[in-house]
Amino acid sequence: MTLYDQLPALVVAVLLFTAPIAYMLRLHGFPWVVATAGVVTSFAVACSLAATVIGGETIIYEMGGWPAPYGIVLSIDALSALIAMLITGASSAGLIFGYKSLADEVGEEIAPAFFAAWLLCTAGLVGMVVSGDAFNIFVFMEISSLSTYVLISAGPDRRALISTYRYIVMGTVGATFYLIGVGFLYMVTGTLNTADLAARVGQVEDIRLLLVAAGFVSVGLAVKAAIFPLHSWMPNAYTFAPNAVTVFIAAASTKVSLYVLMRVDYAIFQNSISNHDVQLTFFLVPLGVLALFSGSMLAIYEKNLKRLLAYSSVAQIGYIALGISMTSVAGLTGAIVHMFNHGLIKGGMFMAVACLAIRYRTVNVANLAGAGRAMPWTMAAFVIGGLGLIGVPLTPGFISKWYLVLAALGQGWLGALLVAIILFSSLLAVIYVWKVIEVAYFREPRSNAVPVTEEAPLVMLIPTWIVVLAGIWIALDTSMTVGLASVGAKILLGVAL
Amino acid sequence: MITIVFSLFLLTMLVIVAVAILRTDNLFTAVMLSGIFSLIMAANFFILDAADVALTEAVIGAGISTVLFLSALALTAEYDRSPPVGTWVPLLTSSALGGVIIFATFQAPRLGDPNAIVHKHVAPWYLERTPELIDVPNVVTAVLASFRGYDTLGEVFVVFIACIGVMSLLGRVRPRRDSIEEGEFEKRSDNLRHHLIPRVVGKMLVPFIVLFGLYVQFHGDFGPGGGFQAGALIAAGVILYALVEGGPRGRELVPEWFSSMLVALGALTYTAVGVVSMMRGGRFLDYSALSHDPIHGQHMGILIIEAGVGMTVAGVMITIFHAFSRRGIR
Amino acid sequence: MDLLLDIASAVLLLTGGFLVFVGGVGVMRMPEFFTRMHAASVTDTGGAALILAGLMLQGGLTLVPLKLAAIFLFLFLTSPTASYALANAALLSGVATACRNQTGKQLPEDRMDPPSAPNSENSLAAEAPAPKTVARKSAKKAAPKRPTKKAAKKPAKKSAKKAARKKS
Amino acid sequence: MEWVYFGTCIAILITMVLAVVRGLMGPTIFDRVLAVNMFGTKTVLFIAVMSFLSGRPDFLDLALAYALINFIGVFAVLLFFQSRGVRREAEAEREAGK
Amino acid sequence: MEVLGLYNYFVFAVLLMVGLYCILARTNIIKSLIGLTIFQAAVFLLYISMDKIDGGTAPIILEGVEDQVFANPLPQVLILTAIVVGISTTALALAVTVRIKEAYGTIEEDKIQEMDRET
Repeated sequence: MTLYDQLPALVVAVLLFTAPIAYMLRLHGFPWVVATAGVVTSFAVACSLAATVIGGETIIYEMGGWPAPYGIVLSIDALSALIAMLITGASSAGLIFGYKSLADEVGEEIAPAFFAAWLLCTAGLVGMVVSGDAFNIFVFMEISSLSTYVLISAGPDRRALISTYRYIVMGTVGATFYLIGVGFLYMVTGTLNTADLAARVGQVEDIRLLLVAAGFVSVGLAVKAAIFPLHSWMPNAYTFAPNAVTVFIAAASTKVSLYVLMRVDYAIFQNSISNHDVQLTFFLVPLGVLALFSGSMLAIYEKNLKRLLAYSSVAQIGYIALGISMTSVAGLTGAIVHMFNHGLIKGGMFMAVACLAIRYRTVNVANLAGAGRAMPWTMAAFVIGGLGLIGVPLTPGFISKWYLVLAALGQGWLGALLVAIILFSSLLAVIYVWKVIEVAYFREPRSNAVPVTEEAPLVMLIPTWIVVLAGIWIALDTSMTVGLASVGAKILLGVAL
Repeated sequence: MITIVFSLFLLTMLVIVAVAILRTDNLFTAVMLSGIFSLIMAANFFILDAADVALTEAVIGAGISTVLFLSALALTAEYDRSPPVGTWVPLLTSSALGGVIIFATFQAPRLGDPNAIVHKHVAPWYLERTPELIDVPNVVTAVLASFRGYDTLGEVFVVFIACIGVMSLLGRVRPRRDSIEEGEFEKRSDNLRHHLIPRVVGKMLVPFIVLFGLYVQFHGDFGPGGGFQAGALIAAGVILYALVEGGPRGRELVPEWFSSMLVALGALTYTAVGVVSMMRGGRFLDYSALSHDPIHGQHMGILIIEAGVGMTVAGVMITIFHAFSRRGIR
Repeated sequence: MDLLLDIASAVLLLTGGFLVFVGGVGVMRMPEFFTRMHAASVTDTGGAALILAGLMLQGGLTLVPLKLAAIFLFLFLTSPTASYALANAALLSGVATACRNQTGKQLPEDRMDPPSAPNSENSLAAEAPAPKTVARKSAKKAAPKRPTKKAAKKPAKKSAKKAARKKS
Repeated sequence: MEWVYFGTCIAILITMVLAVVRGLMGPTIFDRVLAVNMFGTKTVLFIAVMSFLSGRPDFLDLALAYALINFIGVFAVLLFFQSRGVRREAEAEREAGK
Repeated sequence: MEVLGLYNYFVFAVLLMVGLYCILARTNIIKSLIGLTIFQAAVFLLYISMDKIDGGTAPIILEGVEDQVFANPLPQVLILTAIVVGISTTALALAVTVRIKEAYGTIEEDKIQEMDRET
């Protein structure tokens, strides 16, 4: 067993191994070093995994050496490698970026606990993505949720506590719904391995239990993925969490639940329940469209910059839901690419917001008047991110919107309506991005506000610009993202590669 | 046939207690009734042939959970002052949920019917192959520790995060705001020292409880038991001592830094077993790579990871209890 | 030989079961807290002792009787302590005054002031106003109509049901 | 011997029901604590007799664990009551002080 | 006789309803948390009532006894994990509740919302 074969287990084991170490060694600044080392190694392992699976094959890794349906199995294909790369990338960017902003917001006393929770949040998310066992996904979902609660509750403001409490209640109800769905699946098929489930679900004769299982799993994951009606926990959680934490969870945490929803719906239910794709579109299309409109409208009227970006995330998740509901290769590719691109764009924008926050001590849009001149580099990064949200060519947003429109055209009259909706919501995105630009560049700083002169600290600015430039690079050279996404989509739909 | 009558009897009581918990206004009563709820649930599990789960539910559900809720109640309010909010929407959603499930379960396999798919596919393999592959009488411990050891590793880290979360939330000792100074409060209320009989009996039983915890830990392979239950039992013994002797003396018995180190060490042991089995050429958490003879390797692996789990769970429960009790009215 | 054992354990088990059942009925029927406490704790220990002894006879010479002896010893130690501690806490919290009104006559040991810990009179009395006033009202109604035991049982049960409905 | 175990189990179950009814109805809080304590000991006996009824006498460790947990629960309640008096005084002082 | 077999599932459905109603209807934080524990406990009942088999005993293999029918060990392992997940979530939520009480002075959600709306 060379090290190369052990990679699938290493991507999670490294994080799980460094977390207790980060908690135990309480010297000054040491937990941050251990955490960054762990996350960056995991990112490197995820990239090398992506390189091996880009051809289209699936790595099966049996935990504990036990064969498939009896032991737990990790299964990594193009789709899971792409999302694992997104998670570990966002986590390492958030950590490297967050050294100064976390020292400012999170006290030294709880630094060991905080960084151990950060490591375990990454481990939970990556564990969910690489796992090939339905109950194992639940266990790692709990690891990532519990550590996200800990990260959010470390926010300086007292409202972080009440938003953590609401997130705990909704998150636990969502996870328990998923558990009930898995329970019903186990009741009718007798196995927990996802590949085995997909094979045996076809022969189930009493369809009623399967429909209810699909319903429970979808609703549970919709709560965790903050799809439209069940997203009420997200804006407050993103707003009151420490800025570096928002960078990480905005880029990665909701995408993983969307990934699990995609895998469970397409791998398990698609070939078993007869007209499941019609049911999926019936369930996801209205929710996606409502998410688009309500997210954009709420963002337009929002005063707090972080909550504005959170509402725009609700809208962008609406795009991904639309992509998932179009059961065609182009639609799925668009959804997967948008998961990656949106993670990159939103991560960059929240980094810019954190840079503004460390200088202006506030994230209220009104108080940021004149930021364009005071902090040119930060605002430039924010503007590029904003253009990405709108979907201007040369930005990652354009690529994913391109594939979504392509897929929508293939759906006849419903598709034409969807294309109109996508374009209209891009216009709404222009409004709320312009609102921020207008305040930052064309308005004089208020007289009573404290004058801000110097730029954000270099140690925060460089990671922001690395993420923004990475965004532009994948907008130009789409071989990596679209390559992995289309291979993943073909595997999900069972189409020949 | 006999057990069906008992399980019907207990399930009805379960529903009655649940409805009572919902209707009572006094939070203390709700906590007491949730203690009874856990005990009935544990008795139910025992009747449904799940001995390990009954032990866990009793020790964690009725024991640790009640103590945690009580110490949280001591720090917050005791009455549910608010009238129930508009009861239409919750009533509608919950009855819709219930209706969907009852509609679906008409096709579900009946209780105990032997040709349900669940008993046909994966379970028989565990029951037949465990004596030959792992040779441990308690199949539940074998599946928990070896066949699905990765799940239990995730489980240990869930408990680890609970400890981290409580430490990061309650770790910072609160600035003292109110008038009762330290010594006087200690004397009056934080312990049962002036109750002679409970103090003597309580302190006399603490060593036996910890001994019983260790017995459950190492007896896990043969009878109902294992890391989780043992950790909770050992923690229960230490909590009993802290209840009787008062917080500060309890913290002298098991100091704060020791219990959080115990937590980190337990989690580290479990992961280290996985990494060592990787280094010795096996897969992650493949215990047969741990020593020359696979079955001996499995035994050693299960013993070590159960010790890791026991350390972590005991450390977590003690740390959480100390964090809550140190947060008292100071 | 084992027929003798069977009969002995059957006798022990059934008496133990009956004793436990009597304890349950006692807890339901007794008018106020301290007498319920008495009924529960005595039968707790007694019933448990008989049942466990009955099971021990059935256990044969394996480890089982040893485990049963451990349980019996543990219960024998802890259940009286728990009952004592509970009664003491109730006394401290001023339940005694509430009970005196229920039974309508002055209990001699009522005046015994509790040990060094302050008699935090305000805690339960203030804390649970509803049950106390209800108790006093039902006591007045129950007290005069107490010629036969059955009659007392009916209003006590009715007022208890009313208290429960008022409480919830 | 079968029906002897069955009879004892029925007696214990009925006592459990009576304890739960007292727990639900009990006017004062101490009645509820009494109900929980009694319920705990009855579960211990129920598990002990059930393990003989189902022919697996090696499950008696559960019964011992139940008895132990029940004992710790009562002590936690006791400490909660005792510190309640002092807490109410602290609350009153804080209101007065404000 | 048929409804006896499904009784476990009905109790599971009723407990879910009680738990969800308690979470949604009651605004007191600790009452909602107790509702959450009931909600999770219902799921444990669903899994464990799947493992019962007629005439089976707990899956602990005794040497002497032949052709012994055993209950299914898999749901028991899953529920062992789920119980500890439940207690960890409860412990974390209680720690947040204590901090909320110190920060806001109350644990009634509607009062907290009013205090937030003022600032």
